[in-house]
Amino acid sequence: MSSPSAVRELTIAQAVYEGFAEELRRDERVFVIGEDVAEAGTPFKVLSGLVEEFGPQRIVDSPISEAGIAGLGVGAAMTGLRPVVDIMFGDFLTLVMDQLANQAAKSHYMSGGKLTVPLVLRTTLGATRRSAAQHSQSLQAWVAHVPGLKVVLPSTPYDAKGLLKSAIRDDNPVVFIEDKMDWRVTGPVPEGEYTVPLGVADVKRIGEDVTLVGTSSMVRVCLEAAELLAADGISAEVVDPRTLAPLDEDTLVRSAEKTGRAIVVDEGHRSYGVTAELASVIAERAFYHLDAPVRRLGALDVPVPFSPPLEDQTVPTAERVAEAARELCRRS
Amino acid sequence: MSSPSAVRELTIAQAVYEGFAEELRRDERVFVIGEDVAEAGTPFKVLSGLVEEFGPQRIVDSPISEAGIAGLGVGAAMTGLRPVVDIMFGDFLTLVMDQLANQAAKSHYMSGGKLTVPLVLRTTLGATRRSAAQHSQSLQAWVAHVPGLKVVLPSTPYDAKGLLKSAIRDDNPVVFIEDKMDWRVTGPVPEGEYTVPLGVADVKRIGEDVTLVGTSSMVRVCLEAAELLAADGISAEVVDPRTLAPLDEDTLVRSAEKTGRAIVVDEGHRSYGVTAELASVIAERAFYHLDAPVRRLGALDVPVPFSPPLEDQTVPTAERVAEAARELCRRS
Amino acid sequence: MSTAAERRAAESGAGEAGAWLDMYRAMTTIRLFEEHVNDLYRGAKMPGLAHLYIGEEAVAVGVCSALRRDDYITSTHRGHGHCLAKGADVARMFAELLGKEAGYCKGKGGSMHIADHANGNLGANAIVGGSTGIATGAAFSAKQRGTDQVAVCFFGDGALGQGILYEVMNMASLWSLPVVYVCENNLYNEYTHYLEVTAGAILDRPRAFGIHAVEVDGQDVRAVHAAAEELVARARRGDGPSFLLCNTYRQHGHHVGDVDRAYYRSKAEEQEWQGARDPIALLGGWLVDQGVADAETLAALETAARDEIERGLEFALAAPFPEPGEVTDDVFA
Amino acid sequence: MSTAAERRAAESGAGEAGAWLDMYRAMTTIRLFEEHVNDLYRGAKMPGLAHLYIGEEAVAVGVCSALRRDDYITSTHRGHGHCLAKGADVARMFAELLGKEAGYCKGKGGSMHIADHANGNLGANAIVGGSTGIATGAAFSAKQRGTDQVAVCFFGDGALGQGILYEVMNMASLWSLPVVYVCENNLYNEYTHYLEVTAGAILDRPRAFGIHAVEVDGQDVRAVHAAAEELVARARRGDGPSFLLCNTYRQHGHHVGDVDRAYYRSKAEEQEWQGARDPIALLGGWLVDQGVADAETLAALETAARDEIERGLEFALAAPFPEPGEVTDDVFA
Ligand SMILES: Cc1ncc(C[n+]2csc(CCOP(=O)(O)OP(=O)(O)O)c2C)c(N)n1
Ligand SMILES: Cc1ncc(C[n+]2csc(CCOP(=O)(O)OP(=O)(O)O)c2C)c(N)n1
Ligand SMILES: [Mg+2]
Ligand SMILES: [Mg+2]
Repeated sequence: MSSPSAVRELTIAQAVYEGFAEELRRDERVFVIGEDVAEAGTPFKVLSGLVEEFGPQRIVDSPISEAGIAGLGVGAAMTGLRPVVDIMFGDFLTLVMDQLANQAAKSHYMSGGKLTVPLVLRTTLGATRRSAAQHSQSLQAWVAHVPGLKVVLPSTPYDAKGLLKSAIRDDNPVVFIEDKMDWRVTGPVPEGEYTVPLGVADVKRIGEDVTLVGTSSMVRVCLEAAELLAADGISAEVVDPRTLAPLDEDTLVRSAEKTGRAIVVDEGHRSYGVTAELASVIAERAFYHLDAPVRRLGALDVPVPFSPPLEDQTVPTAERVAEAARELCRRS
Repeated sequence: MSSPSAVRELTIAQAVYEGFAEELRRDERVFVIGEDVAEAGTPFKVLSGLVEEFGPQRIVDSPISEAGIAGLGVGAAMTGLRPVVDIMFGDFLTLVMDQLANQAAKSHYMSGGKLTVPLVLRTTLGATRRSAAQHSQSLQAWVAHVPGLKVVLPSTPYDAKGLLKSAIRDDNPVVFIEDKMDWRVTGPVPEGEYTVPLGVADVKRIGEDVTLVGTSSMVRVCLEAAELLAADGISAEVVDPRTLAPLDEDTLVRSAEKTGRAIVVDEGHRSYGVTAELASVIAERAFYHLDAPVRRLGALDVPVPFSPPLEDQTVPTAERVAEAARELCRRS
Repeated sequence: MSTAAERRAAESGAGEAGAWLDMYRAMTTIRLFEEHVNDLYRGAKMPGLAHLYIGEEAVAVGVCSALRRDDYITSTHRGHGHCLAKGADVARMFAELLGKEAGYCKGKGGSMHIADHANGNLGANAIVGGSTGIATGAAFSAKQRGTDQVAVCFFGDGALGQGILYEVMNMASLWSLPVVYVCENNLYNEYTHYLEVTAGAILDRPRAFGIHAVEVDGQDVRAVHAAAEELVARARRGDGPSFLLCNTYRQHGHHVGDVDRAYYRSKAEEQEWQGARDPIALLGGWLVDQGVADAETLAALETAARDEIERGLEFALAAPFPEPGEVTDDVFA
Repeated sequence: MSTAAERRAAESGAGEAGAWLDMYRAMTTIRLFEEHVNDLYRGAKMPGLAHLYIGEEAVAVGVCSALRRDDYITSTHRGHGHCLAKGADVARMFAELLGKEAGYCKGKGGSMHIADHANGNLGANAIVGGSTGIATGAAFSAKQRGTDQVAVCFFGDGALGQGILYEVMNMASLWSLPVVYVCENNLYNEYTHYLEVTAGAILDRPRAFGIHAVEVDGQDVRAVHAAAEELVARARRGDGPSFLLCNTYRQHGHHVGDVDRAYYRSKAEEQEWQGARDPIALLGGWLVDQGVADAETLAALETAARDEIERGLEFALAAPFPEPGEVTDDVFA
């Protein structure tokens, strides 16, 4: 038996797999449904092995019917099960928005609290995979805009496992979004049982001069930027909200008040995206502490191009974040 | 014959009808497709009469297939027609997001400029109609987040007609959103031909102390608030972006720089909504001119409740906007 | 556990006859309820609009009387009949329609979103076709949990235009789920005749997915009930999904505000369905012919129903609105 | 205006025989093109992935040879074959797959989004079922504009799971639109056999919407071509939509990276389709049996195709990437 404190290095993919396996063992109401989730373990192989342990009744291969499986998930969740609906690419959220926004998110409220929808909709985000415009989007801003949905964006193996377990145990619909590019990223994960609560941001690096708020894939970009900045003698604090809804505004604002400067980085398109909300929360609440305007870096406002030299320009990089930070620190 | 300068008072509904009739006459490639658009003239009756003049080939009653008619519109637009796809309630955008965001918005870019999609997707927004959670949403933030889409939110009869004509003539997909509650609002409309360009904001009232940025239904709310404020000796400027994409940032920023205070009001949910983008644009670009934080008023972050005393609290009102403005003017 | 019809028959002690009388009472209750809703609208006493079920009562009552209390239904924007037939209380329904705290959804749902979880009603739905996935998921859940519950999905002819219906019928067939899809073909999608927007033969659609499909006269509650009993039993014993096409008619407008209908349907058509094809008159006539009941019995049932409804309406009108502060409750569980 | 087959037959001067030889050449070109794509991936010379059409050549060639240049097609993630069969140039296709400026989409689309508007190809589509609406709209447009153009919608068995297919087939049938829905049933949705996710009989689905539906051996280009000619003529003369089910097989993985396939399909199955059921071998054998061509003729055709492809690939490899600044071009027209 392993002591709860024993820690291993796992990839995000392994951590996610453990989170699923533990919750499937813990609660027989939990099941997974999606395209090629069983034998194939999804095209990304992250779930490979689950069907062997839990069988095809609980790891269910579905037709290519995103709207249908989302709707089926809502009905199953209302009637005593805890479905995890797997939507391969975040780009296919386009097909489930009705079941997600008009049904899952609103049923509890519309029924005056009678119906509950403990559903997890698992999907992905991220570009630079050379997958072009319909397989590279980061659409978290859409779902974060819908009252009644919780939105989770893990950035480390530890958070991925702990947040997934909380999402599955939550009595509300939760959209859980993994970065397609970072499943191989490794990090420490304790042996024992733990969860990470939804709605609590995490300071990934402590600093004094500028706050870098990053989500999902952009947390790593911010940490790399912090390294570059350190070389220039600029001390950057990196804050990961971890969940967009509920949003831990206080931790973001406190950090910005401390440093007086903030940059917000998200891989979704910049306009009307997640960075707009985070930046305006900071700009409004930390107004009297800011030495410079809050800067936003998001994906370029263009469909994601296939051609590598074009695609590489669409996503924020550590160098661009660092440059923006240097610029801010020169100001005021 | 009427002189171009002759002006009538029309309702927004009449202005929209004129815009459609004129463009259908002017260009035989234009057609309208949607549920109950022909004999019924939509459930809101705004299009009543078009089928009599233009016939069922150009005013087409469709099955209740939002995704299907949106997709049909994309294909028709790529091949020489100029479809207007009518989506009765903005809440049903949930059903067309794939055709809108993955197909219409991206085809021109993905094809390297070869394919064009001159499509207008016409829909509605707005609560307080006692229509409950699935018939009251204002989802403009979703479509404004999608590169390749233009998003139009008219607030007056003059703008509604002029912007609709520009939208129909535009070679790109345009989402044209009308407020369900304001079709009866009247205003001056010239007899003659005119258009209003997409991407140009309009200052609806000039003021000195505070800038109120309002969209669609909220423009009127801001104008009423300005009246209330005038009574308190506060001079408010009211700016209507008219189109969210392209967004006329300069006009917003210039006004905020002049007044030093800005409040942004939109009927969509507050979190991750349109107000976040407009507020962060102003907060970033007008930073050194602002005497107080930019304030945001949007719909409460709850599904729209049916019960009138509850629903009435969800939408910004002139009194709440005025109160926020007074509060801002006390600050700094 | 017994079905509503069995239970009622037992209670009324009159066996089958009692069940038919009970259905007469249930249909009459729906009819009167809807007439009062129409009056509330006309008297500007009700916020918003409502889609009346008048003329279609035999469908909801025929189907729901074949269900157990723990069976599920999903409903539509025209949902009052389904809700009442599945066992809802008149007073709390009126309260919901008036946006009152005592309503089934504390006034937050209103006419198009009434849910009555205790009686297995997973909610009316204002998205056409929007509940087809929910009903299919409830059936998936019943099967997964090893219960013998059945889910009934009510939807109109207009929902045949929504792709999700075909996506979920495919899964229901593949996995042999205990769901009955009940299509209420009342001839119109709002203001457009279904033949103008519906290609092919309706029954061929479920059949294309390997789903057993049956058509009945939706005005004949005995025919609807018989078909429903068979299809529900089929689902309950694990023989999978089915589709029941009920041909019916809404006697009023698409919603309470739709009064000038000449541009989309004829008075003659309305009169035929309001007269010779009225489901309550048809059942009443049969009961009298069979000697099961005489005019007084039926009149007495109607009076009883009317009393229940007037008491319920009185309660609802007097009931308080929710506290303003409740607006932010119930967003999350 | 003449169809590709007619035009080629005329050019080659050999009448029908010439047309078959031309299809042999076209199928061989697709085969060799895809083999080179696979090599590019294995040699890490191509960004991203690609879904090879190897084994399905008879479908694209048999159908597109029944089309005029101004007829429309919509394609899928497995679209190289459709694109070539509709007349695209090998060099510019390779350039697109490599993300080069000279590509059909200036490198912005890549393998899953090649469009060739000049030849009526409205684009490959990376959303399963995503182009069904576009093809139906193109047919609507052709009819509205009074041309006699036809639209062909290619999609895989997996797209049968997408509701929008049923929404648009309903409209195509209602309005008698000139569209042919071509379902390429290659037995798999990615890694799942279609029978595990497809209830009922496929042909019953279009038929349920009143759409004329036909099934052919997708490995027999002559059968596919004959069926396509009939269905296209039908659409062109205003007799409405149809559905062509082509039974076929992808000889390689779902995409170039899918090499270990034992967990979802057997070697034996692959070998049968790669051998006895290979569409190019089948046509070649028939041409020889009929005395239309001998081994040398076929070898010569293959050599010519290989030369064309190698020249095209050379061009594409040498071609420049787009200028970085182009990233913000083409968002709006
Ligand atoms: C997805 C969607 N599209 C459109 C509407 C608007 N609408 C409400 S009811 C209705 C007609 C529904 O017809 P049918 O399904 O036959 O039901 P009926 O009203 O006849 O009972 C329409 C189009 C809607 N509520 N949802
Ligand atoms: C809407 C949607 N869901 C899922 C996917 C992921 N995906 C890409 S190809 C594919 C399988 C498609 O199977 P089929 O339609 O039979 O085409 P085939 O690959 O066999 O040619 C899937 C599920 C997608 N691209 N779009
Ligand atoms: Mg109907
Ligand atoms: Mg396939």
